[in-house]
Amino acid sequence: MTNPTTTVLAAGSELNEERIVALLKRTAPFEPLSDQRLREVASIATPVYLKKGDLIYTVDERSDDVYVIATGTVEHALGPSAQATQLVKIVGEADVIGWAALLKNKPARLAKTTCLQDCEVLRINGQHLIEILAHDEASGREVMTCFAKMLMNEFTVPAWLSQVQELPRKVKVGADGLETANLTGVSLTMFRIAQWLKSPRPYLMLLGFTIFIGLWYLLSEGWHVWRFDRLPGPVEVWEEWTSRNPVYGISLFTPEYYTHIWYSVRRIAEAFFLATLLGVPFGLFLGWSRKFREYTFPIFETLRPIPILAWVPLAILMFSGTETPVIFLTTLASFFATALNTMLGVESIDESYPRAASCLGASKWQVFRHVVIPGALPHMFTGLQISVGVAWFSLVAAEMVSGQYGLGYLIMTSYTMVSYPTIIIGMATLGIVGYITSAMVRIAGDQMMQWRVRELALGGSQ
Amino acid sequence: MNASTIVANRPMGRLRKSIFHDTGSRRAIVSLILFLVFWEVGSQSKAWFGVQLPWIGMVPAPTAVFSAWGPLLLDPSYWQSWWQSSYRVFFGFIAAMILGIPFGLLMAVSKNYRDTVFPVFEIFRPIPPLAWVPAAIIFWPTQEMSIAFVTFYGAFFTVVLNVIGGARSIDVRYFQSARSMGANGWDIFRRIILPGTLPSIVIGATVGMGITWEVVVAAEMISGGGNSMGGAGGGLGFFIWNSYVGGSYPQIVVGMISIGIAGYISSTIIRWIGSRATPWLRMR
Amino acid sequence: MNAVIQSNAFEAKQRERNMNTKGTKGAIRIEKVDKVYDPEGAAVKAVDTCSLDIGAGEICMIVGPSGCGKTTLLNAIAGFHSISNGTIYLDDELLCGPDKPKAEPGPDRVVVFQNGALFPWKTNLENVAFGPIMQGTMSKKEAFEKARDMMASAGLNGSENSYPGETSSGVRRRVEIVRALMNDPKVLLLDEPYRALDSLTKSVMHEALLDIYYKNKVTIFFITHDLEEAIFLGHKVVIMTTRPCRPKKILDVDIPHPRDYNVLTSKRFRELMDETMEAVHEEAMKAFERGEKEG
Amino acid sequence: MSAAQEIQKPAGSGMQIKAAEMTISHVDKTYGEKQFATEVVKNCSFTIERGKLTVMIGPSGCGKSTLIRLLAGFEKPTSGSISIDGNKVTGPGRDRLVVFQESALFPWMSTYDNIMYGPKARGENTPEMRDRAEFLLDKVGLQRFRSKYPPQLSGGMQRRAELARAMINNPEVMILDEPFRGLDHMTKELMWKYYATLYEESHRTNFFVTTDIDEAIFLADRLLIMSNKPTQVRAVLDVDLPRPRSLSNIVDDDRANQIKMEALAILHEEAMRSFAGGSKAASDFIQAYSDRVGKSGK
Repeated sequence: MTNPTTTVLAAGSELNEERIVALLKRTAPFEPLSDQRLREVASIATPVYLKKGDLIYTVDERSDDVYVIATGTVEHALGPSAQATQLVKIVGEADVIGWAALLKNKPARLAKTTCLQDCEVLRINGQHLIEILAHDEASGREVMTCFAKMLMNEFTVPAWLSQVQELPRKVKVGADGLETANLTGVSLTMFRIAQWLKSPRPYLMLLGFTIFIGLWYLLSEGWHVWRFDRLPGPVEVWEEWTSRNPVYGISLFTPEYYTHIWYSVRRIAEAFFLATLLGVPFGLFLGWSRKFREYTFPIFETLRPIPILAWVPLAILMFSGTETPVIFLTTLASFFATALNTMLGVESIDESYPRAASCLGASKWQVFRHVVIPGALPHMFTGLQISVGVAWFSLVAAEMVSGQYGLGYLIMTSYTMVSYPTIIIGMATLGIVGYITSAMVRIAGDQMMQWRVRELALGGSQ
Repeated sequence: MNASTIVANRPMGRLRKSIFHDTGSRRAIVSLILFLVFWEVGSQSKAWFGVQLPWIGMVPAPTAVFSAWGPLLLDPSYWQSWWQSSYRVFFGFIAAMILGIPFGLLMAVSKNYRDTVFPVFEIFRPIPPLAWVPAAIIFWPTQEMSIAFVTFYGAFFTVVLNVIGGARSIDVRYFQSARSMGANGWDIFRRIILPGTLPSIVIGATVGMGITWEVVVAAEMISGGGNSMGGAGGGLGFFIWNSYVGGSYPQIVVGMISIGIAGYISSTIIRWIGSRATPWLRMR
Repeated sequence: MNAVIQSNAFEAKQRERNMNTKGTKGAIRIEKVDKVYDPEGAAVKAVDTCSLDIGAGEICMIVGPSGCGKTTLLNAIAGFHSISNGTIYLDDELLCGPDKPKAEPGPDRVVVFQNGALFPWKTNLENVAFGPIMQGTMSKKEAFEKARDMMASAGLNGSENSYPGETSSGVRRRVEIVRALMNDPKVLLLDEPYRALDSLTKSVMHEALLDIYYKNKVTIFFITHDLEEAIFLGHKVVIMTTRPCRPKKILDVDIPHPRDYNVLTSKRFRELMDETMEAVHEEAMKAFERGEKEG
Repeated sequence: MSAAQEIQKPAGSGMQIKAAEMTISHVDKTYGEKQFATEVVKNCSFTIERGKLTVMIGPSGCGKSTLIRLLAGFEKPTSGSISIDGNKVTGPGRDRLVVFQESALFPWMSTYDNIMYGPKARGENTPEMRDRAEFLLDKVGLQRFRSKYPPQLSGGMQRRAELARAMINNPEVMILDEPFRGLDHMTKELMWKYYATLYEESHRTNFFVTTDIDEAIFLADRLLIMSNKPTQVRAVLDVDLPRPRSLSNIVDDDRANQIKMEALAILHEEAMRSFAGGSKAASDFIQAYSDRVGKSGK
């Protein structure tokens, strides 16, 4: 792109070939070139004269040319996306700017350059320059080396992975050089959706659901196949679920439906919170301290094989009321899963991490705080996900046996009241709510383990 | 001391080692005894000190449990409960393996099949197995069959997910080397996919076994307890529930411990079979 | 941009000045060290009456087949393992001996691990600043500032805010060495740090290590099984016997520092390679054959 | 393949060695579509000569593994053709055999079963094949470990078993993708000797990929030096050192050192060339390289 503010004067200007060669000789990257090569370079250089305040180029323009400053000073301000060590600097005589033109992928301009005085600048086409350098491999290589070094010194790796969402147009600058990243968040997502729609997957998925619901319909409502006719069909369930005036009393429009959901979710939240609060530290200590493990793990292992439901009568005996036993059972189930996985997490930490920490002078407690806890996080979150699943499992069972309200209770009472469509509604609701809770745990885990997410993202993209 | 003395001291070393090893088991014994003592004191707090401790105070004491257990050992109906539960677990588990393994392998092998079936499979997964109990009772003609169904359902998902995960984690180089040595599809399935998935199947089976016991106990309590199916045919879950309803509280704990033992034995068996089936994982 | 070139020239001069003076601290004396492993009573001797003197500021390369017990020696110096017999001194201070079989791990002897032990949950900068913050010798701010400076001088600016998992393995290794140097250690213990790198990257890493060494002059205890690497880097190459490990041959490499890659094809280098190759291969062969028996 | 020539028949193996020639002409390989496309191999042409050991060397991450998948027929090139003795390669076949990076022995089979896998899979579990397996077990010194599972073998032994597993199928072309990567340096050197002996006895067509210049020079008859992504052949060097070679001779030999310098020069240049868009390893390299330029006072 041409810059409207630059003015190219006619030939016969003050910057003649001799001066250009002399200038290039003083310019750092061109030093290794022989006089003859310099002359060749000079022949493709166009002198440009600029006024104070003129713009040479600005961010995001196409980069075709390299500039060598002959006289005057230029302010070189890198755009915020460049993640440079130094954002603004002043360059002067015999300095080179705009070397992005020499890079393989021709990234867009990263900086805005403004003349601080009236300047004389040489414009050199990057492509032509590389062609000249290619003639002379040895010194050409040195020129490129010098450019490479300048690059390395000036840029830092941007946190582009974490910025995928915010930055609509970002430029990846890294240890591996420069490249334009047209893989912005939005376009990448669009691309993936397009790819997905092109693949047979969504249609097969649709087919799967069609077959499932079709079979269900035909078996129960269509053909009234033996025994299947006792089950409520999809149409009946759907009508009941979305009815403003449900036959059996439970639908999307009855407050009772939400009371049941609320009860179950609240119990899960309480139990999960309690289990995490107790299970994570317990698991950490189990993994960290051998003595602690030897004393407590046998009891833990003796109690663990007893199915949670077998605790029901005991729980009713131990705790008064109907609410506490349910919470106790659910907590117990989650606690075992959380504690066990946290312990495995601690055990999975490579022994060189605590060693490295201790030889860097960390005390035992610091090792625990800075190595053991973060190192166990991945397993811990796997444990928490399992723990949510187990919590739902035991909650439903506990609600069915004792307790009032809640989805398990709803399913069981619907059975005794012979309101069969409500059973299916309850089951479907359980599925949805259960899925949401475990997704929430997963998201929380990703939030806490940015390092892992970024590592995996990189592994996936390369 | 020099090197030779150390080497000569080997028996001593071994002895020290074994004592050292013992600290682990000694601590385990100490902690278990402490646990029992604490439990006993807690349960007897009212009788001994006149003050009933919260929670633990309501639990039958270990001595009461053991004295209740004694006569039960001679009672055939107790053993019948064992038999009932084990029988259900066994059939539910076997059914889950027989249906789950081919189902999972099919999903792992055929992409189209997986894309069609897996989403449907996924929407079923978050529904806890026990939520199926009423629907199962409605559908199946006998209660026994509905319990069997729920048991099967509990283990099925774990088995299938492990089979898929295992088959898909097989190193692609194994397929490539097999193909470049001239193997056909069937041979790859038989000699690469099947053994390659076996370790995951074993893991799935061990976890599935645990779930099966959970489900069986719950199903027995819900259906046997809710319905008055009654009698000794109810299994260990019903045994516990029945003891609760009948007020013989120490028997509840006997039932719990029995189920714990049963679960432990069955998972040990699975693990043993698993390690026989995958000898290459037993290194050295 | 001329400044870049100038500062390089300046650094080069600085380096030359440093070249003649080795460091003054970090001499290690190992005297008749034994180590017997005793798993389930079956005594396995890993190190056998091993004596070795490493001068202050020396690069000492330990060469031996894998599993020969080199790492055991390193672990004893670092304080991760106890020794069964003998003594180890650091600058005439007892590290471990008959009354104190296990040394305390500390920031004066920092280890760079075989597979790398940068904490994946901390950014590179946090990793580098870890030591001083833990020891409480610097405030967080100071530590980060120093870490940034040190990384910049090792050519690592740009990767400060990335997590180790995001950077290339070559960069990770350099960050790890910088993390060690942050603590101003007397001794740097390197346990086959470049094993997993491909040979091109490895050659780059060698020069980077020498660069860092010329600036810092710490004693380097470097374990490897690559003879070329050993001769290229070391002042002294110690060839170990296969298990139990004991010095078989000690070679002084009289190629002057600073070295660069031209050394590899120089005559003297080849002579030294020749001189030692046989000894190394003898041991490698022994280990190789025994590896079969152990299997 | 009919055009394959019979080169020689080593005593005792009972195998007729066939060696084929592969031609790769103007091969391109692109992954992804439109603006997301990455060109991994571009206009790549070379021949793997009959009965010779061709070694390909290039910086890691330069797309060598892609090329191997193309040669083996696991993937198809975007354009261009690959042929073996004039027949176009359309998929994997038993005429070409790949030995993979690290070990790809089936962990669930004993050493013997692994070696016999190929014949069994093709339904050729004949006495002749079993004899051949015994012969190869002896050859690689694993007779005593025939019933061990791969995880029970040391790294060096696994690689030897893998070589035997490949050779029993009597491939016309053997393709080895950094087979000794991950071994420690000393074991690696011993494996070179093992491998070189196996090659010298049979003179199959071998195609060997590596990143290690010493390995390349020790083994190669011909050395292909690859450019960075997109992969192309940068240079072909003939390694005309006498066989059998020994390591100490190679270190001493002036000719070997000359080849090494030549190859290194090209590789360095290659790393230079790719600094803008290349691999991380290459950019590391650049940095040190440019440091060196600064150091020597320029």
